[in-house]
Amino acid sequence: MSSQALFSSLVLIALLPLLSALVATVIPASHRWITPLASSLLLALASILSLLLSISQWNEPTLVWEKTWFTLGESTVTAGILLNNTTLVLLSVVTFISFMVHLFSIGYMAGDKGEQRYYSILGFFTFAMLGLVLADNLLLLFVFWELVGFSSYMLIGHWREKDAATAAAKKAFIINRIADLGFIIALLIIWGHTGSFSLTSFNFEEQEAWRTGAALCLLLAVMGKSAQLPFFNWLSSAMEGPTPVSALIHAATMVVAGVFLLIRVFPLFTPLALDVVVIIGSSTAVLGALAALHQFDFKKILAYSTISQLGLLVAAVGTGAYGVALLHLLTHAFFKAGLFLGAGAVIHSLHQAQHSSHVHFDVQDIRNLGGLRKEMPITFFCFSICAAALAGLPLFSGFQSKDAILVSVFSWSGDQVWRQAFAWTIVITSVLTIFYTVRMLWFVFFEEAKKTALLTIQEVPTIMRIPLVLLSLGSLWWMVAFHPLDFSGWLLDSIQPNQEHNLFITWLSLISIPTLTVLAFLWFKYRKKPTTLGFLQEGYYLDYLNSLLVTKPILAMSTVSERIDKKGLDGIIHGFAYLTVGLAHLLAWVDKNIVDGLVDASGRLAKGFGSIARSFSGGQIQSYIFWSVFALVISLFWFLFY
Amino acid sequence: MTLVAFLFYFFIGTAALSAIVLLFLKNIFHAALALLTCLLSLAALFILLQAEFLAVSQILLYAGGVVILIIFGIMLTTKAGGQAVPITNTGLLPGLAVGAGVFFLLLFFVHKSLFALPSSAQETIVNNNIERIGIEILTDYVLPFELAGVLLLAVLMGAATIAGFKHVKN
Amino acid sequence: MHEYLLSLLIFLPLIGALIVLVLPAGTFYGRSIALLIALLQGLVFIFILAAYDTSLTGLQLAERARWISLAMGTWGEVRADYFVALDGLSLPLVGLSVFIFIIATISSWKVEKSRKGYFALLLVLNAAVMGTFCAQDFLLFYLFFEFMLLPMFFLIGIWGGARREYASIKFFLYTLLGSILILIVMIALLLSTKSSNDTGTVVHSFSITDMTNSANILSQSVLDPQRGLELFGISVRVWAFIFLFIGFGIKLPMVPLHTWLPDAHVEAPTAISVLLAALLLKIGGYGLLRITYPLFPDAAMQLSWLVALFGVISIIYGALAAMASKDLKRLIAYSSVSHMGFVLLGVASVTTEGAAGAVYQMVSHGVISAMLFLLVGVLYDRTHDRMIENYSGLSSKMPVYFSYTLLAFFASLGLPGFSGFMAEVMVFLGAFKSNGVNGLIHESFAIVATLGLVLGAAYYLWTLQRMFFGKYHFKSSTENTSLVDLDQREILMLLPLALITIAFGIFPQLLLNFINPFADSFTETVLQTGKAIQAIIRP
Amino acid sequence: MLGTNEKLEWIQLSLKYFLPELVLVGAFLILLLSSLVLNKGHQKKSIDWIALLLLMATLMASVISWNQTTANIPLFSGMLTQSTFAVYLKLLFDVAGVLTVLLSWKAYEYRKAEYYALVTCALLGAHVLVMSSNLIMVFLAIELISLPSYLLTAFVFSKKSMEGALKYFLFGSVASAIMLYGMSLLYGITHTFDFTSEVFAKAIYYQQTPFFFISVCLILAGLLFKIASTPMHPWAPDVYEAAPSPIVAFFSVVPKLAGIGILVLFCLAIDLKGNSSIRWYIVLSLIAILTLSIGNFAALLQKNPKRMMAYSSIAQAGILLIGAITLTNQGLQFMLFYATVFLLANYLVFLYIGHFERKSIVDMESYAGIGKSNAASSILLLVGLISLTGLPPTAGFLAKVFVFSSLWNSYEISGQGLYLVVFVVGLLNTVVSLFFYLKIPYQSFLKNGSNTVPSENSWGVNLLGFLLVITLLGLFFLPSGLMGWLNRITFAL
Amino acid sequence: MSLQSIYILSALLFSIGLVIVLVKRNAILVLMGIELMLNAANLNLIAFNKTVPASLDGQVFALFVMVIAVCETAVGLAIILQVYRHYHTSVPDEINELKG
Repeated sequence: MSSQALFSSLVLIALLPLLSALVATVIPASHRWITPLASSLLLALASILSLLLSISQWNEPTLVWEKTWFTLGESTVTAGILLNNTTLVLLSVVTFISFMVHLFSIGYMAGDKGEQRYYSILGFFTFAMLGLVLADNLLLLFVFWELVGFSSYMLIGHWREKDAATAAAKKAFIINRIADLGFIIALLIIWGHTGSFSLTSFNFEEQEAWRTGAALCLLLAVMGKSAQLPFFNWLSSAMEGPTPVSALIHAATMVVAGVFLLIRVFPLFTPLALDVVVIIGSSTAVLGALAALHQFDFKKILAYSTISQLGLLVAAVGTGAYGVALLHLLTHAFFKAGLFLGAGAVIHSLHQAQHSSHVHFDVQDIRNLGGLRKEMPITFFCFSICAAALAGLPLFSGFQSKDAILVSVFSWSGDQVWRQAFAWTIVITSVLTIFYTVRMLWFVFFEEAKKTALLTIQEVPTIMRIPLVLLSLGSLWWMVAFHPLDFSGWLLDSIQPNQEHNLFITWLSLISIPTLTVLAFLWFKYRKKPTTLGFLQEGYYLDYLNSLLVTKPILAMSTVSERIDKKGLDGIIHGFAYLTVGLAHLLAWVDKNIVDGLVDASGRLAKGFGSIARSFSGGQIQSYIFWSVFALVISLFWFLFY
Repeated sequence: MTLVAFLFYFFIGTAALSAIVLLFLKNIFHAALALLTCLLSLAALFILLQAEFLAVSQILLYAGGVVILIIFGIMLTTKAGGQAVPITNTGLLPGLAVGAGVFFLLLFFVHKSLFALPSSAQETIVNNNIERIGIEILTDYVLPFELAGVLLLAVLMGAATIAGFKHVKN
Repeated sequence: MHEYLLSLLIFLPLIGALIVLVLPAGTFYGRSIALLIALLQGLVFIFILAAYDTSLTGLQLAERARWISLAMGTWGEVRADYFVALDGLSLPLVGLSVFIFIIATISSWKVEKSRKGYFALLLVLNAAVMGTFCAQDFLLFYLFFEFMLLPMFFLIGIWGGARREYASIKFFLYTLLGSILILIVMIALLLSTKSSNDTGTVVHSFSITDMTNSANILSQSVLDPQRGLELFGISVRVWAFIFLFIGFGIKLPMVPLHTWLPDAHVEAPTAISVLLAALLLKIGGYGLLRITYPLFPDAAMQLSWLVALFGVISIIYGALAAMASKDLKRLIAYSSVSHMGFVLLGVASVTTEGAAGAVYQMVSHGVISAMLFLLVGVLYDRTHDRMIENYSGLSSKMPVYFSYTLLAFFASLGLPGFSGFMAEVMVFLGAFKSNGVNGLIHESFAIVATLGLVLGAAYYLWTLQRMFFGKYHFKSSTENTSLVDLDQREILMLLPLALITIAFGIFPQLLLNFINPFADSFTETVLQTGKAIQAIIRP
Repeated sequence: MLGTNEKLEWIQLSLKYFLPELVLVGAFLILLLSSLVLNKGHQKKSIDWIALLLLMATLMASVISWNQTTANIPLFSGMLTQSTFAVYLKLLFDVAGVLTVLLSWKAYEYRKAEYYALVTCALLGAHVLVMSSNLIMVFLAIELISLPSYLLTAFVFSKKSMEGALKYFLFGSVASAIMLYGMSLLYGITHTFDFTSEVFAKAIYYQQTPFFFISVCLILAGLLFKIASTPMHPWAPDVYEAAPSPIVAFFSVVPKLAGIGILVLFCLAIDLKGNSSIRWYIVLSLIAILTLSIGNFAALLQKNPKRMMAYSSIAQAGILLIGAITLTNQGLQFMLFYATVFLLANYLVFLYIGHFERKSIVDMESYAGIGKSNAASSILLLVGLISLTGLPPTAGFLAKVFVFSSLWNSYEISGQGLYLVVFVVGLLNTVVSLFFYLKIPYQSFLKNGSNTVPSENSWGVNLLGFLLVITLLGLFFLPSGLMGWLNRITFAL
Repeated sequence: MSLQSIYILSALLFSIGLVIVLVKRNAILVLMGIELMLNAANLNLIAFNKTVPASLDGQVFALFVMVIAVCETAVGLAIILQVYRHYHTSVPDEINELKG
């Protein structure tokens, strides 16, 4: 394939979803049934194209195309595409999952008022995400980084009449925006010290402090986008959006953009910065897992699970094993998308059932569910496969990638105690993962039916089953390597070859994970009653903290500043002027309120001054003469004696 | 002390005294008389200062013109048949203070300055002042003289117009 | 033809104003003529673009004619020229003006009250704005600068809202105060500089080009750095810089001199708000770049941190005040304060990025704020209510309107893909780089200023949530049926603006082609001259 | 010492240069006579024409003498000096005279001939005042202006008008008495009244004493009364409110400019070409800046347009004084430029104030809404007010720029901080002044009037207004012509 | 016969005239005060003329002052009469319809 053709096809892949967005926008409402089909078709095309491209370009040397975007004085900023194996993996994952989600949405979103808008933004999101993946420099990457944030905002708030949804959308965008300040500042540092936005070479000329600073700032952005501590509460709120969106954006693709960014700019990170990355990642992982264990909302369990898994990814990058992170990113994308779509299928079916039976309860609360394995066997089957992958059972992709993470973490920790402590948090996270996965499965599918018993539940339509099946297939071991216990298969070796292996860990997990799973099943089967801890359920009260530390002070400041504007600012100028003229006017001033406006101020000031000037204009001619002569005499005295 | 010197100080005294009296008189007719006294004393001083023509003019113009006009004015603006309204003061203290200030200013610096006041007046050699004044007025001062004429004409005409306006609406 | 393009641009609207005045009142000719003139200006501008050579630095398309030439005995000669020309700073702003005036004329289409006077004033304002951006002679600049005041005063004062009189007088007084400060410095400059090409007698020229050249400062004049005159312990040159800074800062407007702006905007009719925000504010930034910095580079280098500080304060303070605003138009007015703070920051950095970013921000804010004010106008036309709290769930009632609002809000809060983002990034780059390159302002200014982005997102999204999302509800005495979606005329105004802000967001080179040479030469001149003069002061 | 014959010859020679004044005296006499002859109703109308022709003739004569004057010529035994400076001011006075006649057209019919005669007399006084080089002439000329002015104030013949006249008279008499006393003291120091002479200069050079200072200040007080400048300004608002509008326009220009003219000459004399040890510029600067500020601030409170214009003219006197304090050739030329513009703009404003007054629009509030009914008049009035404020594109702006440039130049030469303070404060006063100058346009354009004023046929007024506006705009765009004239003027004593 | 005593007299007359002008509540008396001030000046002029024997400038000036004093009085009285007709008083304080 010639370079030009390659470039063109990459651009085509990126533009196909945009075309889909356009199509969705321009199709008249009378023909809205075309929209889902056309969009899915275009995405299928993109997905196939990228798969083919990935296969043909796999393990080829890195390719870069760049064109001048704009010039600033003597410096030039380019825009272009960077193509290597990482790009190809993400390209395929994004297009494929997006295609799956489109397919699923055909059923899920059927009959929704804003269906066209939905597809349009879904297409736009995919385009932006592809742009992010392909971008060859930090500025361009940032552009798409923000655009995916925007799409996320639009999709979370898709149901505009739902106040919780729009509030969640706003929250997501603003929290991301705060974290993105880090990105901008990193851009500034990098531009200021290297004079370019290049993703590959960072020529800091011995200014390691700035380099670390830039890395940490980028990390801040990653913490926002990938929902790391302390920013992760937006992700659980984001579950207010349609479930396919959660699958695509808040599980498989957008949230991992942060990890992708870390992988891309890995050379920037100094050892110190990497240590911080591990600390953030592993803390998030364990806290997320703990919170997931205490949720009752179906989607929120998955959301906290995502947070926890993202923590693992970040921690993996921090240990230096960015290839491992990419590996887990890939597997996680499949099984988490599968889980979300499974959850979506359940919610969809229950909604449909509620419609026909007029029994209403919260279908996302797992305490209301149960026993669905009989009514929805296919969904149950696919969901279980993905859940197994999440829990890390052998023969599923999750086992291999998590194994790789554990290995790399322990190899990173070496003999240092504090590092080992963080390595053990990863282990704890894995254990917790098993427990919350089982808990979820148990409540939804195994336990005897509670409120769901009142409904006649049907399996989802075929069009929604296809993605489920395909994604569960993608959650099996062969996604990683043909050897079900070896993580360094076709993928890892092409990204970061020669990864260390640790058979002890592999074997240990091989034995312990199934054991723990069984134990978990038993635990949930014979537990007394569902317990939860408030602070875990509420996501560590991060929302309250947020409101206490950020929102409230800002609102207070804004009120203050507006009040300053309306009363104080002009009042200060006013008062200052008054003081210079004389105390007498202050008395007149106190009478009236200090109102807005320099005009008022100057007007009143002038009146004060004027009334002195006028005080000898009372209409009595002798007092006129008196004042004039008086002034004359006084000034003569002044001139002569002073 | 010669007679001339005596007269000199005498008239200074009368002028000053009548002026001071003027300040405190309550009756406006008496005030006019005090003014007349003052003006006539000044005329006498003019003679002693060898300005005979001025002295004559002073008597004619001031005593004969201004004071008469003023007395007419008093009569016209005082209610007929009634007792003259006593004159009161307004803001006496500040007024006096300003007056005192002016007086102080005018006197304080005389001694300090190099003001070339001879201690006694020089005897003027020229005797015929009146003739000289006549010549000067028609040569050097012909222009002010003529302009004064124009001014007199304008003022008489204007004053007549104003004073003669009868159409008063109340 | 070529030589008179700029004059044509400036005088066309004046001719139009005369025609409008001559035509009988009460007809619809006024607005047609105004639109015709605006479109003709568009045509002229296309010719200007064709004739303009982007590869050159400096002034182009210059027209110069002797205007005032007074022999002043011992002073020599005082000379003012009719000198108009364009460079990379003027051209984008002139283009913006031409474009915005077309939009504003369309937006005024439904003005009912004394239409004749309105369009005549609009055309006069048009001429003044064009003149201000084209003039290269200080006196001519000042003439046009002041000439904007009166039409604006009447446009706000006659066609404005409930408190229009208060607002118009406040506007007028503030701006006049600024212009007097500028006048003070203008007189100082006139007498302290000479023309480059005088023979024998000293020629005091008003030409800005001549004044910029530090070789033209007369020795022993008040502004002569070697003489080093001081007032209250501060060098007179620094005073002059401060005066100019305040003068243009009022126009910009910069916190704390901004309080005229919200009032003027709230009371002004839609089209006038558009002009005010899109064009008149730009004159502040234009003045800083054209006059304040190049003419007093030494003082600029001393005080750039102060300029940047005020920039940052404006950014943060404007955003905070916007957040607390209950009136939608007031909110947007404050957002203008915030956005114009970026111009200050960019200029203060004296780097290519910063200067280019400042110009870019001016154009970008011109387009975006025009859109925002038009959108507020659309709503106000229908309901006569601008209070945010009275609305909710508008997106379902007016979907097209919602889409444009969404676009405008996101453009304004600096979403990539829109021009505002490009401008802000350039400003940040410049401000951050400055310390390393020329040591004028510290990195922390840029870093603190980025907070403005978050606050911007916060108040816009909050507004969206309050007004457009949720269940539809409109609390007012007016009939709800009046809430219809955009009509074609309104789309005709909004669509081009939207397209332009996207185009400039994706293809910044479109604009940077013009700006780059200017930004380069600006930075170089200010830094070199500034250093040279400082070397004289502190040998 | 000259003999009598030589003196008579000198008088004969002087008459040649005295043509405008002779014409004025002639005009005065003709008007007096016509008041006796033309006293029937229909004949009265011709008096306007007669006055116009006579004052035009004076203007012509002044133009002629402008053309024949190049250097200073002493006249009438040194009583007067014919100089380019004086002749230029006389030109201004004559223009003002003609405009006064035009403004009075078809109004104030009672005793019109006497009215014009008094105007002519005051004009004569102004003419003589600016030519004076002798304190006797100064005193006489001031009285020639003052006494007719007192009488003219009363020419509305109303209660208020009489009150105004009385106030004007009392204040004026006291001021002239004070000035006269100052002159008598100065005579004691210098032994001469000719303040342009060597003797005078020598005497004061050795007498830089407080006594001398007091005497000069007393004289200045009298002059400041004519200029209506602080501290001798309080009479102005009452008198302006009381007097007929054309006469107010006349008062605000002619006596003021004449006063400024003689003030400049007198200050040049006592300044001794900068050799004086008393720094007069400090005194003048303080007076100027106080006048400007007090005038502007007090004007803010006024509700009557004429009172407002009184304070405005006080403030304008401040700017004229700022032009004068530098006492340099350049500064004074610019001061004259300002004076010219001020004259035109002021007459323009009073043209319309008078015009509206006749439609019984007297208060500021009653101007509400006339921007619609009388659009042309209101716009022309607006230009006048803008010019007084000193904003482009009117000549007022350029004039202000010129005046303040000369101040800046003085600062440049001397480095005196006081100049810079005056400079900044003076210019900032413009902002204040805008506030009240805009009051009338604010009412007429922005307010909706309840009373609808009939837009009667006022093309005559508007034509005159338009001509004045054109001149004001023309002087902004093409100031070179006027400045060329002004450049001919020298300021040697 | 010292001229200084004349000078002191003149200063006294001037001051008294001024005080009368400022404090007396009668327009005609104010007029008298003004006359007093003018006379004070005249006295000075004539006295100082003694020190310049060759010239009569001071005396001539004094003459003109007298003429003008008469003119002023005439004008003043004419106005006072008219004011009296309108206001029925000649107390300046009470004539104050014109004020700011």
